[in-house]
Formats: sequence, C-alpha cells, structure tokens
Amino acid sequence: MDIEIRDLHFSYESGVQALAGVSLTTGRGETVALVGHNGSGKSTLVKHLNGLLRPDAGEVLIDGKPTADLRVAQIARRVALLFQNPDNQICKGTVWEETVFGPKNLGYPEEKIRDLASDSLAALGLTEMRDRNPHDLGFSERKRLAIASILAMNTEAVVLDEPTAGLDSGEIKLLEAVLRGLRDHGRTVLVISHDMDFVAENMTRAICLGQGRKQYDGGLPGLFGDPALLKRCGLVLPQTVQVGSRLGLSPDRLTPEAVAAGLSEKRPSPSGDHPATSP
Amino acid sequence: MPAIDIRNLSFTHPAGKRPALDSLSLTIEPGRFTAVIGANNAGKTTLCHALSGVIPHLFPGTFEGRVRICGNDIAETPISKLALSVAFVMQNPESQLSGIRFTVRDEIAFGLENQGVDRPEMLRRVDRALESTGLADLADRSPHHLSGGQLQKVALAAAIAVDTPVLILDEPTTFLDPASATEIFAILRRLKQNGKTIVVAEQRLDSVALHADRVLGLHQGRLALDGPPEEVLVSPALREIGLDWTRFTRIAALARDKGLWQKDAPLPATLEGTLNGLAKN
Amino acid sequence: MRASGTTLFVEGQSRLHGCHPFSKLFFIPLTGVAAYVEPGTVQAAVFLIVLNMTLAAAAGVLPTAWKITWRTLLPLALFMLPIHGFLYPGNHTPLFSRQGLTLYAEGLRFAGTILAQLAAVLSASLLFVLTTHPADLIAALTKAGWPSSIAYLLGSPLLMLPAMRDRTGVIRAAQQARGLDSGANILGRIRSLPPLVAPLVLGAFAEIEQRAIALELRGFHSSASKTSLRRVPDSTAQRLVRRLFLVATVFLILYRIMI
Amino acid sequence: MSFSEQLKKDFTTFTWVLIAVAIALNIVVGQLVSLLKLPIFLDSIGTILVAVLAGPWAGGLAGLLTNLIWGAITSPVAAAFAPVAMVIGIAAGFCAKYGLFRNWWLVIIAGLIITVFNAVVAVPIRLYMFGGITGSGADFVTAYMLALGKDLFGSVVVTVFTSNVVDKVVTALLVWVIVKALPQRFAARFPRLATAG
Repeated sequence: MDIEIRDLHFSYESGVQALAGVSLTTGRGETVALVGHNGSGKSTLVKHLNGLLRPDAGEVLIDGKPTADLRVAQIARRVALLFQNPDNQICKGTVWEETVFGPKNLGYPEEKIRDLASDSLAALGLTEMRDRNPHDLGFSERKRLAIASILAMNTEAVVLDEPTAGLDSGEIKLLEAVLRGLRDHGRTVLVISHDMDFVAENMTRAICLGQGRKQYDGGLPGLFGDPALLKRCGLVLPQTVQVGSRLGLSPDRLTPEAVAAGLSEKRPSPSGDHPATSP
Repeated sequence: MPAIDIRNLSFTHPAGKRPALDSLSLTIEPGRFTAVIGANNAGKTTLCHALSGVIPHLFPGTFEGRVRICGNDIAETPISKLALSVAFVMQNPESQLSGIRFTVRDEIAFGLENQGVDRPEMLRRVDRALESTGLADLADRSPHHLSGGQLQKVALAAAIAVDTPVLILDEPTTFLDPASATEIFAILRRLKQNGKTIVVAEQRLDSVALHADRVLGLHQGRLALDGPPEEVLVSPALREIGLDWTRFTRIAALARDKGLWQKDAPLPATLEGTLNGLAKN
Repeated sequence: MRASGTTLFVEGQSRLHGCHPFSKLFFIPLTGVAAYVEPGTVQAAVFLIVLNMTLAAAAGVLPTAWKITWRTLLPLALFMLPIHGFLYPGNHTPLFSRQGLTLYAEGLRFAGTILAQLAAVLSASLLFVLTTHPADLIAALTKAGWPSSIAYLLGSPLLMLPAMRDRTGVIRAAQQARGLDSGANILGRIRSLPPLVAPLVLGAFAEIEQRAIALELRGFHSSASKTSLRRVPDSTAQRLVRRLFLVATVFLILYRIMI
Repeated sequence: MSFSEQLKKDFTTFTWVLIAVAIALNIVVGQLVSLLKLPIFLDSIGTILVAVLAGPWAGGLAGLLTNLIWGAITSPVAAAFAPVAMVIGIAAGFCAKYGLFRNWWLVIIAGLIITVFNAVVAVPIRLYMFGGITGSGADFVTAYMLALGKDLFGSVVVTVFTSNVVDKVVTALLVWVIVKALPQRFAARFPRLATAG
C-alpha cells in the first residue's frame, strides 16, 4: 500500500504547532522507523495516518485517495495503529475476546476472524493464555496482546508506537519475526522507537522529525553517519555503529555480524599486531 | 553488618502456580551498586518488593525466609519505620507520585513531612535533592506536567531527600528515552559514590555493564547468576536465562571466532572494553 | 505557584488570598443560613451578594466570579422565571396576559428570591474557591489534625484528573483505530461505551496498587507527628473571626427553628 | 502489630486510593458521556463501584467528595448536591451487601432502589434551595407536571425520579459488568466481592 503525506500542517488547540509542513511517501514492503526526540511530532504524524487527527493544511492519501472524507473506522481497515500503553486499549475479559475485537469491528467473516486471531496470538507467544483475563497478565504480556490484537486486523499498513518498551530480549525476538513476516507479505510497517539497536537491525529506512519538520528521510546509514543531525534530534547511535564508527567502519554496518565482517575485511591477517584504528 | 541480608526467601502470589521467588539467599555489602537482571516474570519486581518491605507488608501471598535491611527484619518492622532505611523507585513514573502535592518541591518533601522532619532541615534536604538531580529549575512546576524522565528524577530526588542508606529501583528506565535513562544512571552513580547501597532491576545491559559492581541474574524466581558484570554479562549462561549479550559482547565474540581477539582474553560487555580488546590484538 | 488549572483558583496576592482557608470556608455556611433563614425577604441575600462581590473585587477575582455567577444563574433564571411566573401553584395576582398565558407576581417573586439566595451562597463559595489554592486547604487540614486520608481524597482526584482526561482521549483514539465507530447513531454510541469506559476504569484500577504502595513506603501512615513544607499563615484575629462565624451560623439556625 | 491489624491497615490504604481514583473516574466518565451526547450521566459510576467493592461508607464518601471537588473545578452549585451523591453511594453499598449485585435482574432492582434513595435526598435540596428548578432539560418535566396542576413538591418528585431512573439502572449494570471483569489479583483485595459478585 502507498501512503502519501503532502505538506502536512497541524497545531493543537493549545496553540502548539506540532507539524509545520511534512511530506513523505512510503510504499509496499517498506519498514520505516520514525525517530526524533519527545515532542518532535512523531505521534501527531501517525495519528494523521488513520484520521484520528485531521490536517490544518495539506493532505494524507492512501493509495492515491485522500483520507479527508473517510471516517476513522473506515480507514482502520487499511491502517492499524498501536498505541504505546496497552492498558489504553484492553477492554475485554479474555485474551481471545480482546484479539477478535478489532477484526469483529471491521466486519470480517467469522472463520477469517478465528484464523487471524489464532495466528496473531501464536506469533506473539500467547496461545496458551487465550482464556486468561488480560489484567491478570504481566505488563509485557499485555503489551504483546495489544500487538496481537492490532495484527489480527490484517491491515495493509501497521503503525507501532514504541513496541519494544517493556519487552525483554526474548519477546523482542518474537516481535522481530512478526515484522519480518509483515515485510515478506508486502505490508508497510511504520515504527516509532527510541530503541536504536532495534531500529538498526529491523528497519530499512528512517524518517527523523524535529520541530515539526522532517530532518532526515532515507536509509539508516545516512542517519547514523551524521553526528550533528543525531545530536540535534536527541538520538543515540546503535551499539553496533558506536563500535564501527570508532573503528573507522562505515555506518552501514548495522549488525554485530556486519561489524565483525568489517573488522576482518579491514585486517585480513589476524596475526597483525598493529592497532586497528585510533579512536 | 551487610546492608541487605536475604536468607532462604520464597514468595508465592495468591494466584501463582509457582513461587515468584524460590529459596533465595544472598547478602549485599553497604555501598555496593547491584543490578538485578532477568527476563520478564523472572522475579525481578518481586525481589525489589521484598527488599523494600512491600512484601510481606502490602501484598497477600506466602512469604518464607528472612530479609534484613540494615539489620531490620522487614517482616517484623512496620513499613513506616522501614522507610527510614530503604527507599523504592518504581517502573511507572506517574503512579508513584504522592498524588497530593502540587509542586515538585512539595512532592520531594512529602516523605520528610511524614517523618516529621523540622522545616529548616527539610528545606535544606529538599534543596540538596533538587540540586543533585538537576531539577532546581522545575521546583515550582506541577509534577503532573512533567515528562516521564523528569518524573523519574523527581522520584529519585524524593528518595535522596529522605536520605536512606539503601535505594531500590525497579526498572526505572523502561519507559524513558535513552537520554533520560543515561541521566538516571549518572545520578545513581553519584549516589553510589556518596556511599549509598543501590539495587536496580534493569533490562538495559549496556548501562548495567557500565555502572554495576555486581550482577544478580534471576531465572524463574531462582538466583541463576551472581558475580561482577564483566563475568555475568558475558557468560554463555546469560542466554539460558532468556537474555542476550550486549552487541558489544557479540561483536567481540564474533571477532574472537575470526581470530581477531586475543586468545583467552575475556569478552567485554562495554563499548570501551570492546574497543580496547580489538585494539590490543 | 500555579494550581495548573486543576481548580477554579485564580492566582493573586490579595489579603483574601492570604486568609486562612478555614476562615473563607466558614463564611459559606454563614452566608447560606443568612440568605435562606428568612424566606421571602430578598434584602439579606442582595446585601450578601453586594458584599461578596465587593470582596471579590478587592481580591482581584471579580471578573472570574462575575462570569461563573452568570454562567450558573442565567440558565437557571431562563427556566425558573417563566416556569414559576406562569405555573407557580401559589399564583393569583396576574401581571400580564396574552393568548391565554398569564404571568403572575407571586411566581416571579418566588423565582427572584430563590435566584438571589442562590447568588448569595454561590458568591460566598466562589470567594473560597477562587482565592484558595487546594494545596493550602490540604496543608490546613493536615495542620488541624485531620486524618491524612481525608486530605488525600480531596487532593489526589484533582491531580489525577488531567492525566485521566488525556487518557480518555487516547483510549478513544486507540479504539477508533481498531474500528470502533462511535460517531454513528445513538445505539452505536451506547454500544461504544463499554470499550471506552472499561480501559479507563481497569487501567486506573491497575494503578491503585502502585499508588498505595508508594504512599505506604513514603510513610503516609507513619505515626510520627507530621510537619509541612508549605506554610499556611493564620492569626489570632482570624481564629476569633472563624469562631464568630460559627456562633452566628448556629444562632441563625436556632433562631429559625424557634420562630 | 498482629496480623489482623496489619491486614486492616493494608486494606484501608488500598481503599483510600480506590476512593480517590473513583472520584476522578466519576468526573471524567461524566464528561466523556456528555461528549458522546447520550441521554444519561454515568457520573456516579465510580461511587457505585466503590460501594460494591468497599462497602456503603466508602461509597458514600466517594459520592460526597466527588460533588465537593466538582464544585471546586466547575461551579460550586455541584457541591449543593453532594448529600445526594453520598446517599447514592450508601444505598448502592447496602444493595451490594444484601446480594443485589449477583445477576442482571437483581442489579436492575438495585438501580431502582438507588433511584428511590436518590430522590429522597435530591427532592428537598432541589425544592428548598433551588425552588424546584435546576436549569437543565429535566425542568421541562417539572413545568409539565405543574401545568397538569400538580403541586411543586409532587412535580419535583416526578422530575427527579424520571430523570434518574435510566441513568442509575444503566450505571448499576455497567458496574456489575466491570466488577465481573476485574482481574483475580485485584478481586483478592476485596473480601466483599465474595458476597457481592
């Protein structure tokens, strides 16, 4: 699915201007990280993607069609949006009921709902908990449930706000597998995150917002190779790039494997006794 | 006298199928910075609760064994008296506010007011806490209009003001951005230098590697790992308790596989450790 | 210090702002009793309204007081004057008649009296609300030896409200994003109520445990005699005036019962 | 300190926070519902929840303070009806105590009982302090009854009852649904739930 945003402006009632002319397009199978410091307009931007906020000026097009005349519940069919705190959406008495809530609202046939919900729960490791009361579960389990219930809506685009907050490394691996699956099915994934290690290893493109404007839009190496930009946007380097940059490797080495490969390329002979680089 | 002394501690929640903590025994000497790591549901929060008196005082459940904080048996000491020796900072910055103080300054003073500290002393201690957390500029703001990171600093300042020898923190940085998390750890580091005993449950292993003197790894309520960070965080057993090495460690391990790491040199868990190790080769 | 929009409190440095909260609080029942004690006479009520509005002006809160008074009393007057004017059961002196509808003097007088009495009590309450920072009331209650739990119940809902209001917005957005259509007909709106209310209630309940723990661990129920960073100035004169208010209130009630 | 004393103490801190949360919920849900333009108020949902979970006196306190606080944040007129809100909480608490929050039709009866007690206190306040009129849509009922020749007292009784009955029944039902959905962890804190739910 293609999402296009044209010159989006938005100010809150309080007078705070959150977006001052943002334009971007995303296409099928892209996994895009939306980064920037707190209050940079990230959440405001994604709320425009499914009509929760309406632009003061500019427009949002989904597959070329403006969203202006569509209700949120209609756009929900195409773009699903996960908020940060799972407790702001969990409203049913069991894990299963919670997962089918979205698909039921979208009016899918019953059999499809059952399949989608079981698949989503399985993907997030919640199958055994389907009859439990969500509020008897721990925070990270509720967070996974919220992700599963968004996934079950089977939309062409998925927007996730801080999906890794509160998850441990095992749970993050589940999430990574889910994102890979979405990408392989040509879905568009947009992730707001402060977790640069997660971004580095799972996203293909970054959009950085600051002061309501787009500060950067492009591949991750371009972002991580610009220290001034990172500082201005309050971002830190992923651990892999921290090592790589100090060793003079280019910032396109985003995984430990890539960094290690870079090291051996730099120094094919391991017996050498010179320091690799000076910091 | 150890700051914390745990003997054979077990705790089972009323609806729990297995114990949240299972025959835990350990002592922590005063002035140490101890990190508690583990997957979700490994028992980190329950341990923090047991170290601050929340268990057994405020949670129903089966409590066995003995926990002493600065010599006080927590099961036998009223919680208001325990508050003199241990302060607790929770994961969620917002729900740990007193809820009845309208400014940051008054919020920080809340614990002192409850202890009956006289006003001049209170002012001194509140100012010092504001200073050491960098909150002086926000002193007259409403705590309910602050960001998560700022709120977490308010919670820390409140703990600093009551000046307890022991400080327990339960995943204080989970909901914070990296910059705020770094600031929190910097404050904790200064507190440690001032002689506080600090126990922090934490998922950010890179921060743990930088600041902790000792790391406790929990797995299903049991103490699975215990040692200095440079041992625990690079131990292969870390994966057995559901955690991953930091990427610094992983890079070093891959380098070792490729022969780019000194033979028999230990793996590091910090950026500097990795850089130094690679430089040495 | 700002009350940050939690109550109607208007910041200021006036003498009324500096008065002890109890002094202003005790004035409300006195006004109420004085205005209602002798039904039918408007003079007392009007005198009190003028007095209170003068005090409000002196405290610099007259514009706010004036606005709230109108906002409250205008709808009341719009209903009360015609309903009682036309339909008050005690009506018998017609004032004006047209197309079978007759406006009566008794009904209008009854409505006018009630409105004046209400305005008197309202203005006295506004003096208290507009010039008392909630933190001062809480500090005063604690100092007077009230249980800390009562102070907690008065203060903490005020401070919880903004966050909870924000949460209702987020919950609405989250559920709409999951296809919940709350803009439809009335049946749809009723059906959308549980998915909106349940997360609000359950989410708030989930925090109760942590809030209770935080209070306990910070010695909220410690038996030590508590001190306060915040100072609420009081004086012998004010204490005397408060006692006077109380005696006058009781006297007026007894007077009403006896006569 | 003995175990039972301790338990009692724990219970109260938890209950105090519950009451505070319920007060905020009353106000916020009340505002949410008026935003959705529904013909009910739902502004005693927290009060009734507390009453069911922690008993009549906790419920009464929640109601009383809700209106006092409401008075401080919107207009002091709300404070005049604080006794009404208190009685709603007390009545709901006794309904729960005597097992009326067990199934849906008993809950409807509880809603009716609450409406009756609501009227007992609301009518005198509305009558003597406000002359029977409070400046809301319900005043049309009063006007209609007066036009039919009823006296002021009778008209106000009818008004108060009709304008509250649907709201109180719906609120009671919603509370019943929420209490059923409470997690075990939470329910364990409230021994009263064993008898009420």
